[in-house]
Amino acid sequence: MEAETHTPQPCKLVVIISEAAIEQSLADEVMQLGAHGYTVSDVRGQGRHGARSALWGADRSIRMEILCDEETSLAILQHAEKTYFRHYAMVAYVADVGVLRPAKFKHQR
Amino acid sequence: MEAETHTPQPCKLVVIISEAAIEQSLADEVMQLGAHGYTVSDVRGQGRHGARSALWGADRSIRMEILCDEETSLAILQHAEKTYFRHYAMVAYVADVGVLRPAKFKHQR
Amino acid sequence: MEAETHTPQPCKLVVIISEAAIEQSLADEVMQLGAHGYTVSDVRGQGRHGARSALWGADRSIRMEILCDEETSLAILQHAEKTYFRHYAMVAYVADVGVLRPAKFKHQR
Amino acid sequence: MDAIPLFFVLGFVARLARSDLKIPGQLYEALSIYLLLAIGLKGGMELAKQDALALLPQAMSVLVLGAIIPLIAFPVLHKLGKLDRFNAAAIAGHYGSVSVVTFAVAVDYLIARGIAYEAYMPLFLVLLEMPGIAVGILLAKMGSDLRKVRWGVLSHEIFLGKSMVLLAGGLIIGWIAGPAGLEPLEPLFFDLFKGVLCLFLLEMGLVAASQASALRTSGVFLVVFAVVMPIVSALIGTVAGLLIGLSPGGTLLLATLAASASYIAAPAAMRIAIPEANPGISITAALVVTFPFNILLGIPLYDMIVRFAHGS
Amino acid sequence: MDAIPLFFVLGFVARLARSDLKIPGQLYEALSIYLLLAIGLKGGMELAKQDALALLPQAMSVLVLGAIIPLIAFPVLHKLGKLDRFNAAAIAGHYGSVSVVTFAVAVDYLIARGIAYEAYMPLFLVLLEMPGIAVGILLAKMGSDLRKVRWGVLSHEIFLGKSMVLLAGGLIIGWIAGPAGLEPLEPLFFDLFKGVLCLFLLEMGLVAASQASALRTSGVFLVVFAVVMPIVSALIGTVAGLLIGLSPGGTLLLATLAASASYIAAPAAMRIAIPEANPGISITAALVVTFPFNILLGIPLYDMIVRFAHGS
Amino acid sequence: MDAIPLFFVLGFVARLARSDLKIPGQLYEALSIYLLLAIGLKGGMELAKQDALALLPQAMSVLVLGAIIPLIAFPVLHKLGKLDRFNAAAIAGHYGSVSVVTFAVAVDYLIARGIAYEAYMPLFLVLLEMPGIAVGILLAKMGSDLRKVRWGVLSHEIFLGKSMVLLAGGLIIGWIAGPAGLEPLEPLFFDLFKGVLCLFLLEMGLVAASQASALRTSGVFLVVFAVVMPIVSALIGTVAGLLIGLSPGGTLLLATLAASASYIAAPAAMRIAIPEANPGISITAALVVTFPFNILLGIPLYDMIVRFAHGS
Ligand SMILES: Nc1ncnc2c1ncn2[C@@H]1O[C@H](COP(=O)(O)O)[C@@H](O)[C@H]1O
Ligand SMILES: Nc1ncnc2c1ncn2[C@@H]1O[C@H](COP(=O)(O)O)[C@@H](O)[C@H]1O
Ligand SMILES: Nc1ncnc2c1ncn2[C@@H]1O[C@H](COP(=O)(O)O)[C@@H](O)[C@H]1O
Ligand code: NA
Ligand code: NA
Ligand code: NA
Repeated sequence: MEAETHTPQPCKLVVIISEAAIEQSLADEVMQLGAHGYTVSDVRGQGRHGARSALWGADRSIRMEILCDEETSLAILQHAEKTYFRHYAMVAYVADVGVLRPAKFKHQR
Repeated sequence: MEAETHTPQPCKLVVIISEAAIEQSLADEVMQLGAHGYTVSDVRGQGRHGARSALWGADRSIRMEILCDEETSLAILQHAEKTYFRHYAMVAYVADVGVLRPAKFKHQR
Repeated sequence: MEAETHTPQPCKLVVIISEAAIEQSLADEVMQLGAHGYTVSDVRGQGRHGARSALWGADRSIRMEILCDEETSLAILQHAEKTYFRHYAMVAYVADVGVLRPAKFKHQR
Repeated sequence: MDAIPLFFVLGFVARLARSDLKIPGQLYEALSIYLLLAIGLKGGMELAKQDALALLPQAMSVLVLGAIIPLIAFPVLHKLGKLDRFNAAAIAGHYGSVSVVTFAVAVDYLIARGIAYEAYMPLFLVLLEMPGIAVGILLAKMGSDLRKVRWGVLSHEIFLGKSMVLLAGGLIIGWIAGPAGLEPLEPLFFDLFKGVLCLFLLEMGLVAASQASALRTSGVFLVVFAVVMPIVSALIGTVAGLLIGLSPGGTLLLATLAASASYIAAPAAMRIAIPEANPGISITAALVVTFPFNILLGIPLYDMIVRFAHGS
Repeated sequence: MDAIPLFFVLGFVARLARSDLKIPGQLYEALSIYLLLAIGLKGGMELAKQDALALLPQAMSVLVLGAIIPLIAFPVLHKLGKLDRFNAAAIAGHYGSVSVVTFAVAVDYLIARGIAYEAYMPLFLVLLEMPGIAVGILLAKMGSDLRKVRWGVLSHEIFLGKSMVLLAGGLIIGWIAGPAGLEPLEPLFFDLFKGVLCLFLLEMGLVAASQASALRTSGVFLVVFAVVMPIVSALIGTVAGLLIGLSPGGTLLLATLAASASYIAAPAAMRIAIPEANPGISITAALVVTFPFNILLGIPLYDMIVRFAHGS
Repeated sequence: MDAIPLFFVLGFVARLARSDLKIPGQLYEALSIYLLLAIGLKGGMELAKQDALALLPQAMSVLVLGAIIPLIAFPVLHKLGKLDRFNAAAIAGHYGSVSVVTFAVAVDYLIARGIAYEAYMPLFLVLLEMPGIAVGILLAKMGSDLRKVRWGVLSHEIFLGKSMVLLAGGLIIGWIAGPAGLEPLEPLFFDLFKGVLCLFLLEMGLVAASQASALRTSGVFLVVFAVVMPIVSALIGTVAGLLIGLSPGGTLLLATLAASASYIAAPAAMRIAIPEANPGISITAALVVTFPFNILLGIPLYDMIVRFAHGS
């Protein structure tokens, strides 16, 4: 059973913005690294690799956000860095947020 | 008149990710609980209820974000928990952010 | 060469939600103010200016998020306030996040 | 061979093979708006050629048919299937309502074989959309305090859901405009119909396959139900068709409507009206089992039943 | 009865009844791209059959017509309606420009009644798109320091807005390709036109109803303006049609163009060019009042006016 | 004049002029799903009329053709162009694969001139889609430890990419359903084809122009390559067409297929399979230079070559 509280408990939010081509692999890997879920939306933007305007297939970007515990958040960031930063258009960041049911996002190791 | 400042003042950001079916009711309730606005985008994702890939109608998810004061943020989180967590695919979190015109997001009680 | 670390370093995230009509100018200005990139998604919502349901052209809204250093974040917020808050439907906020490669988001002045 | 079911198979296989083929969400919505409107318009146009009043008795009987099916399905699901009241009621509602695409495939089946049918059948499709859903919801609420039920919200969901608005709206426009008024719309709404139907079936194949893994956890009962229930409903529909004096073609369409389960209007309404029901269960039954069963095997089977009943 | 206005009514009623029917955003964009291109192509094809040079005097007159209307509307809005300079100018610009869909409905009105018209009328539609917007912007800027105005940005917005590019681009392609070159495109761009128009009107009904609540706050003046201004413009358009020697059918189209108010190109341009103007006001007037007025009552009324003026 | 290339020009110019015209992303996807399916269906329908076995030798030769082109392109890019192994291999793969839209434009070129061609040519289009990509990937991996390569992922990417599934799926459905089964789908998939192609070319013009700035940094070598390589490939394709006994029309189509470079299937596959390659380079070459070159100048040029080769 999940422990539920009525004030928000600390949790990490990882956000990764990258090429749509890697959505599926990224999702699989994030789950493997201990996340229990993720949310994806379609975005466009600009960065070091120039404009990605989502005008057509190869030009689409996605934004993935993952609520998880701190350990998982670091694992995800480091995995993304190692695997994708070099060859793919990508940015990633982590933020501190609060959730009502922190157990839902904790990795059982 | 709103008080305006030139450095960001603290404010809460609530984010709720859930099934598209409840977008309208959620929006109505959020406003009733004291928020002055909200922003919605279409997302897809995975969680405890399995994959929600937005492939078709019943499978679509939304992400709603609400800037509000702390009291309202707690009210929204608790309302969401009470009303939807049991039967709907949903996650929610709250974050600390800064805004230039905090009065815009404050609930007059 | 960028300095890379394996623990997240502080960085600012600015988020601006406004009318789709100003997407292009906003993007240009954000880059001019020192950001090195931005990400845009299509959203709908409600606020002081009433509902913006993205039902049709004039009714569409966008959400732009920008990772940058603190100075740039303030410059962007203040520019948005000065230029758009008066006549356009808009909200903006700033959050503290962590990134692995902070140099990527720092403005060289 | 008829191309329509092949598109379903293509989508199904592509997804099982984990292809990245996807129908963009808004294209899916555009296709369903088109199909619902087109079927409504077609029915309305035929209605304009009829004496609408004369259809009233038939129409009433069809409404009753739509209410009976979930009343049969519910106890089976609840007692035999050991599903809780909410899930049993929700599934019963799906099977009481109808699948627009299954109907379109059956119409195509008749046209391809040159079998005549009452051209105003889409009227019955529109009529059958709601009562099943309404009865399903009532069944779910019977346990709870009926005064607490938000009837306004529920009837709004049933009568003003977008499927209903497009079907009924199309029907009324077609009726008012009549064949002459619709003529300039034919290239879009009638000539392209079957092609668009194929695209929609491609998408349905993708969706069905993406839900197929739920079969493993859903249990044998549900699968058996999702095959046997349509046959039972088709029998009832056949009887109803005979009673109200439909032609063999019309009877087959009514039997198919009875046999079909909704996976567009019903899931949307049920999600709001019966939040306690797990949408995965009803969609697996209606879309993963019953829908392909109907378009691949059911329709020919019901055709045999109807022929037998009509003694031809 | 003609089906087109019925789709508008369906959308309007569905939305007022708070149905969840929605036209997905990208479908809306797809429909407008289609309509603009199709009208441009049609016009260009007809232009290819003409001596284009001979149309020059008519074309010039039409440009003047487009500039006159906002000059009439502006003082009415500013002085009589007590709207500030920015809002008055923005609304005037909307009424100086034209509504592509209203034009299409008027063309359909003529075809349904077998009334002939100059087939190159879409050229005038293209020509009337811009000058009204330009004059509206100029009126707004007259108070401020003209040297500070970013003319480059403004003219970019006017001449390179997507409506303009699609209309003018279609016109030029149609002109160059000619009837023979366009023949293979007919099934898409011409045969489906009216059906797509219906879908667009369904969407316009939804949008108009979603803005309708703004009527309550907009005041009586605006509503009266949004009904009277089109009639005045139609009269001016009728006179212009007579002066440049159009047939009764062509005159009706020109009157309708004059009477119509833009709600696609103008709002986009105005939002950038006159940020001080509240877009809600002009859209309420143009879309919630003038547009349905024109397609439901205006066109028949202008037809009567034109017949009277042509003495037939 | 033919309208098709004009739509490309319209898109290209509109974007260069910084118009805000955009084809919404999901419309782009809808258009490509349509085009791929339609071409597959068309080819399958023609295949149903043939003795498919008799085509086997031709089909094998075409597969070889698809493998040869990247083997020629790779050393040129790597040695002459000084591109690293990854980029050279990725670009070679793009040129080994084919452009569906270029093929469609060439078919249209033949139809407009009344030149006959083997109606089963879309089969070769389907066959040519993959081998070039596969060879490109192999070339990239040759340097690295071949045991570390994830062959499963790669072959999945190649055979189950959505272009392949739609093309091959359409082909198989068309084959099974045959001309009679496809007849009701003709209004959507065949009659509208050319119109939809125009919309797609409008979009391609927009995309090409948006990538055009990359030309400045890409260097002269790449531009020269992107013009010369298609001509070389067209020559090889012409020889292949002669060898396998195609008609002049069929030979032109095969030459055009050889000359064309993929910008839908290949970029998607390469991005996964060769992440080290900069996608900007191959897309600039394939889409900004080769694609317009082919549809504006290449096809007529290859026509001359083929006529010469066929001695007519
Ligand atoms: N400073 C930034 N702020 C927000 N989003 C960014 C930023 N830089 C890059 N992005 C996003 O990340 C994608 C890839 O970035 P890059 O690898 O820098 O090209 C871009 O297309 C943007 O969508
Ligand atoms: N850990 C997570 N991080 C980010 N999004 C999540 C997470 N878990 C669930 N979600 C999102 O919330 C939706 C509902 O979650 P659930 O109720 O766990 O199925 C999913 O479809 C995801 O879009
Ligand atoms: N309190 C809020 N929380 C989140 N989003 C908001 C809020 N207020 C406004 N917005 C968004 O910002 C847009 C413009 O806001 P406004 O200028 O208040 O009309 C709205 O359409 C919403 O998308
Ligand atoms: Na049923
Ligand atoms: Na006007
Ligand atoms: Na090639």
